[in-house]
Amino acid sequence: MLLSQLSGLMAVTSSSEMLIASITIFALAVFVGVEIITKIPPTLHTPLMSGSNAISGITLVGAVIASGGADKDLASWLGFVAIILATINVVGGFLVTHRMLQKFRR
Amino acid sequence: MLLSQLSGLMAVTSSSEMLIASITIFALAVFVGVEIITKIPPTLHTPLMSGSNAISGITLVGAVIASGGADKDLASWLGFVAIILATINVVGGFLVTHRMLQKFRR
Amino acid sequence: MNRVWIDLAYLLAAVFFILGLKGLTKPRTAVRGNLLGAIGMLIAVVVTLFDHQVVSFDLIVVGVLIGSVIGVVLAIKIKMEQMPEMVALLNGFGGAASLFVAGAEVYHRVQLAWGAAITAAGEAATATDFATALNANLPTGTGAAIAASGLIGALTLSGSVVAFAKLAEQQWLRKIPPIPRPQIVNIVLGLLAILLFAIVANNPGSQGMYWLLALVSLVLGYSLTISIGGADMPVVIALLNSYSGLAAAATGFVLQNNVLIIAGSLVGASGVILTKIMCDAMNRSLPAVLFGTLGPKADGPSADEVYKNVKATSADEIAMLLDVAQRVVIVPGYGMAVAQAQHAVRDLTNLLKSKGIEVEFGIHPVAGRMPGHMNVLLAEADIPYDLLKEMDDINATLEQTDVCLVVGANDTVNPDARTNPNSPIAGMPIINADKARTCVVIKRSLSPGFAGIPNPLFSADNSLMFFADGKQAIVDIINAVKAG
Amino acid sequence: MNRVWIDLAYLLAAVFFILGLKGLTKPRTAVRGNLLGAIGMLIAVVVTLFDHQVVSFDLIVVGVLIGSVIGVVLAIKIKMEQMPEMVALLNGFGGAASLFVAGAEVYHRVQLAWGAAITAAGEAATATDFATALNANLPTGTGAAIAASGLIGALTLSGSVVAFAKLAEQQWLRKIPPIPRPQIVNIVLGLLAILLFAIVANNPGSQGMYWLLALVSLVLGYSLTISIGGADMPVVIALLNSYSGLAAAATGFVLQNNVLIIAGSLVGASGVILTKIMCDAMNRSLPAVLFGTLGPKADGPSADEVYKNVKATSADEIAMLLDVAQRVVIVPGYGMAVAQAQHAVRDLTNLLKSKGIEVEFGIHPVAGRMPGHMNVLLAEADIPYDLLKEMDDINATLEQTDVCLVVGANDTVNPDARTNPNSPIAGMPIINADKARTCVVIKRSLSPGFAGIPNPLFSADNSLMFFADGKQAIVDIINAVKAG
Ligand SMILES: NC(=O)c1ccc[n+]([C@@H]2O[C@H](COP(=O)([O-])OP(=O)(O)OC[C@H]3O[C@@H](n4cnc5c(N)ncnc54)[C@H](OP(=O)(O)O)[C@@H]3O)[C@@H](O)[C@H]2O)c1
Ligand SMILES: NC(=O)c1ccc[n+]([C@@H]2O[C@H](COP(=O)([O-])OP(=O)(O)OC[C@H]3O[C@@H](n4cnc5c(N)ncnc54)[C@H](OP(=O)(O)O)[C@@H]3O)[C@@H](O)[C@H]2O)c1
Repeated sequence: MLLSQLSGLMAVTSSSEMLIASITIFALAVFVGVEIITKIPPTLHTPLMSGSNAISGITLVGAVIASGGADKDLASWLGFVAIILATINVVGGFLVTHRMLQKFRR
Repeated sequence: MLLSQLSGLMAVTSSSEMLIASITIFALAVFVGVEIITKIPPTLHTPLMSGSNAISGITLVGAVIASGGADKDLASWLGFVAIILATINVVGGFLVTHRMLQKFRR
Repeated sequence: MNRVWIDLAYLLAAVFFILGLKGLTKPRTAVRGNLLGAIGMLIAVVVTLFDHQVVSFDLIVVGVLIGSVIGVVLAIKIKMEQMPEMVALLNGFGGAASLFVAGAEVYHRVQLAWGAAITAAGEAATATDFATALNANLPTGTGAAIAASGLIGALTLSGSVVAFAKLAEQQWLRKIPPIPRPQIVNIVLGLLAILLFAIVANNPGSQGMYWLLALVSLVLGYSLTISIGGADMPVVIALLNSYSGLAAAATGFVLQNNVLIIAGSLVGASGVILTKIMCDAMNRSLPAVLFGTLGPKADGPSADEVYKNVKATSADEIAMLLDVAQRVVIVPGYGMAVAQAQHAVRDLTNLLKSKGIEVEFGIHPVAGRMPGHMNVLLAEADIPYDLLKEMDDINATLEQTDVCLVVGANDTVNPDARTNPNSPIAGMPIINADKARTCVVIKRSLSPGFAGIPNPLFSADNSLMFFADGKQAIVDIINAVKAG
Repeated sequence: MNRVWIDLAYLLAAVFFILGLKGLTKPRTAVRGNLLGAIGMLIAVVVTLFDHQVVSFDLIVVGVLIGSVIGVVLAIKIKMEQMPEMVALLNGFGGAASLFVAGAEVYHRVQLAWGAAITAAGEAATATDFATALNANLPTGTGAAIAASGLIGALTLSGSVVAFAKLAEQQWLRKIPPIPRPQIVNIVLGLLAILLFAIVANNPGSQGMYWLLALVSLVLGYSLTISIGGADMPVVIALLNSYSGLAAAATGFVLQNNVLIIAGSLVGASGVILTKIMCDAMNRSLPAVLFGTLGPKADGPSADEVYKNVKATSADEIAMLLDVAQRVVIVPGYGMAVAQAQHAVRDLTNLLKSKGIEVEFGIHPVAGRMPGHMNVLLAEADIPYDLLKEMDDINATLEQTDVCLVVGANDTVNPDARTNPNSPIAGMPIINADKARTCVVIKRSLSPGFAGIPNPLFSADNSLMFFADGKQAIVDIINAVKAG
């Protein structure tokens, strides 16, 4: 409640600060990735490959934004193609990883 | 060069976006911390305690900003006290950790 | 929905991705980890529908439906052996999506800027008005991020398609003539791409330049991968996987969307680490893999010379050996994947264990055509994963092993890597199958493995060759053991 | 300096902190890791001097000088045995700094807002004008962050001072009467603090409320820690350490400064993890530590009963035992720290090794008064750290050990934890000193350790007690071994 209440008060920050914040987030995420992934045992490297591949389909979010505009202009259609491709990547990737991993469960 | 050049172009973002970015940075940093610190062996737990204690003296940055204002008002003096305390924390912490760790080197 | 809530939901999605990867650190939690990742993705996509920019849903619904159907069919149809190709193909789709999203964003910004310029300066708006309007709406760094999305996305797309074709041994690859002087072509294309990158980064309103950059990057991706050997494709795929992550992260910078940045960098890190693991396990540097130099080339002994003393054997003889053995180590390789022998291997393992024989598996980190390839196949056949030992662990026990059964492995058990400093694979760590009391090698012929070099293991004093298809060979051995 | 460069430098500093912690994951790289952390701090502070808000440097220079001198003197004067107190004290300083920085920020914002209100509405500016001006300049979430800095900072300050006093066994503690009904006082103070937190968060322009919050939090920090037992102080310190990190992170939210947020959360994570490790090793829950319940209390056997069959021994007898031993395990505890016996222990170790006896150390995770306490002392005495084994590793070998030499350990070798479900420390994992062929315990008397309970190990059939100060005892044993 605090958050939504406070988010009413708006002040302005410069977009270069936003860029730095994004770079910081990028750097931290790389650290998180490296720390976690070096802990993954070789047994699970193939599922890791297909699973992280599925995660890279997160561009789907961008594709949805691009194709959701009011008028069907070029951006919408580019977005549409991107949605199809990214969805294949996401759905195919998670599903195939699931298939593989189920074999590991006993 | 690209960065400084681009930073000229300023656009505005809302401060609630900045807050979310800060929360994101916080969450990621916690993940980084947990992943790295669970890897630290018990042998080094005392130096970890004193070393991370020294890092928590990073408030020194805030203290410097607070006491660096143009006029010597209450904020400056509060900042001054904070500088002394935080510096003790930082200098004492890193130095004592160094003393301890040198014993571990052979 | 309020922007704050959308952003918080994105953060939640990112946390799910991280927890999902953490789940993958243990076989026991891996299924749940993958599900967490999928849930994170669902959250991210659903919450995007509430973004104020998203007002029309028809294309989205149709697109997601088409994509889901294709994705499900691909995932169900694919055989475990085809996993490497599958990953390559999906990877290419991800790269293409980044390419198109950034392209759409360029178009979108241009439209907005023209609109603003016209509002500001009337119908007589000039190019300068347009540029002003464009820049006014352009958050810092966006130009570079758009250019990066385009470049990396296109490169990932064409590179992945080539990798897929090579791994699936598609015929059309053969028909394409090789690129003359590939290194020079690569350098020229690379420089061109960098130039175009700089242009687009500084002037993201130029749609022509963006698509030209995309085109050049597509060709570059093709020319970079086409000359790399088929068996090096796994390294290429891991690298492209990391690129597709970076492309997603770059798109995140374009859209100022943290979940894209975080997910992208996780994938980027994963790809880079897997690449490094593979290169280390092959004792080759990444540039050597990418630009095709294969260790120190010396006039090694010819195959005929090496294979003078090869002793062939039969299923019955192997059964007799196994009958008196106390400890057997099975070393699978790419041939086991080709022969789909994993289920037969499982049956043999159970048979031997029922006779009180200790059985373990020695898994080389680059056995097969993908890191962890053997583990997936053996898990598919329900072989408990605590029987699977990593290279160093199994090597410590091989001298106390009676029979080492090599099933379709070749380079990963080639003792030349250890003993012959002039070998192209010198220094690559191997599984020391030759140290076992008796080593039985199952393969169809004396033809070489991926590295294309002869293997002195096959003619060692304690080695016996069983020439047969992997699956058939194991079935024959099982029958012989049962009969004996 | 351009804001972008300052922020990038802060990011660099944060990366140094992370790399510094990574360095601490291996003893070999730990010194470098700590230096990296210090460099990160230097970068962060120096770059802050270029912040546009920093225009006068006199206070800064004087403050840093005073602080550095005090810090250096403290760090050099402190003895290794006093490390726990030292960390507690430094921790309190960090909390106090957060408290004052947020206080300064409140004052600063109020000044700015009055200025703006007067500019806008003239000298007749009202409280409403003021509130409007204040909120206009207030980034989202700042109020909550200010309140958090104040609350956590003050609580950390007073809690740490109490922890310091308890660990250093300061006399003034004794003179203060105990709080009547401490739980009720804590609850009332806690509710009051939460109320004030909400007020300050919604109205960060009220300086009075801020300092009232600080005052209440100070008292709360005192009342929470004063009733916790001295030996539980390490847990409290780790927890307060994590609080001081969170206070720094909260200050980072106030100032919108990422390096504070990152460094603060790293410290926060470290403190929480250390707290959990300690609680797990004592088999107690964190609430049980904080609110003072100590396991299931049952009428255990009295000390006299337990200690009926205690056998005392002498240095000569121990020397004879050691003379015929092949493997000796030394288990140090808090008593070794009190006696400062680590150098004597090193000499004994070298002597035994020179006689061909295998010597290893069994280190309990909560031996001493701080996690890793024993490791620091033994490292100080130059004992190679590969001789130091963790609890589980050493337990696996104790049955093959001829002599287990317990130097000033008590609770951490109490077999009751393993065998007696009614013991207050039931379930706490211990080092099984009683499993060795002979167990020699060096301590001054039969008085209990921290947990205050008798230890059946001292009267076990295979146990011998050597009543003496730890250091003197070891020196006597050395002389006896040399003489024998
Ligand atoms: N795993 C990875 O991530 C990865 C990545 C990049 C490169 N590589 C490379 O791939 C190679 C993998 O080594 P490896 O030892 O697993 O395999 P390999 O050296 O490629 O040899 C595989 C062997 O299997 C035999 N084979 C093929 N089909 C068979 C069948 N149906 N039945 C029985 N045998 C069959 C082949 O001999 P016949 O034709 O005589 O039957 C061949 O010699 C290494 O050189 C490695 O560097 C792996
Ligand atoms: N390490 C941590 O992080 C931590 C944190 C929280 C709590 N604790 C608690 O602290 C305790 C640590 O266990 P511990 O086995 O190390 O120690 P302990 O159980 O506290 O016992 C220490 C023993 O050392 C003896 N001693 C004191 N001074 C001595 C001297 N000069 N020479 C010889 N002996 C001396 C004392 O007996 P005499 O008086 O008879 O000599 C005492 O029985 C555990 O209960 C643990 O839960 C530790």
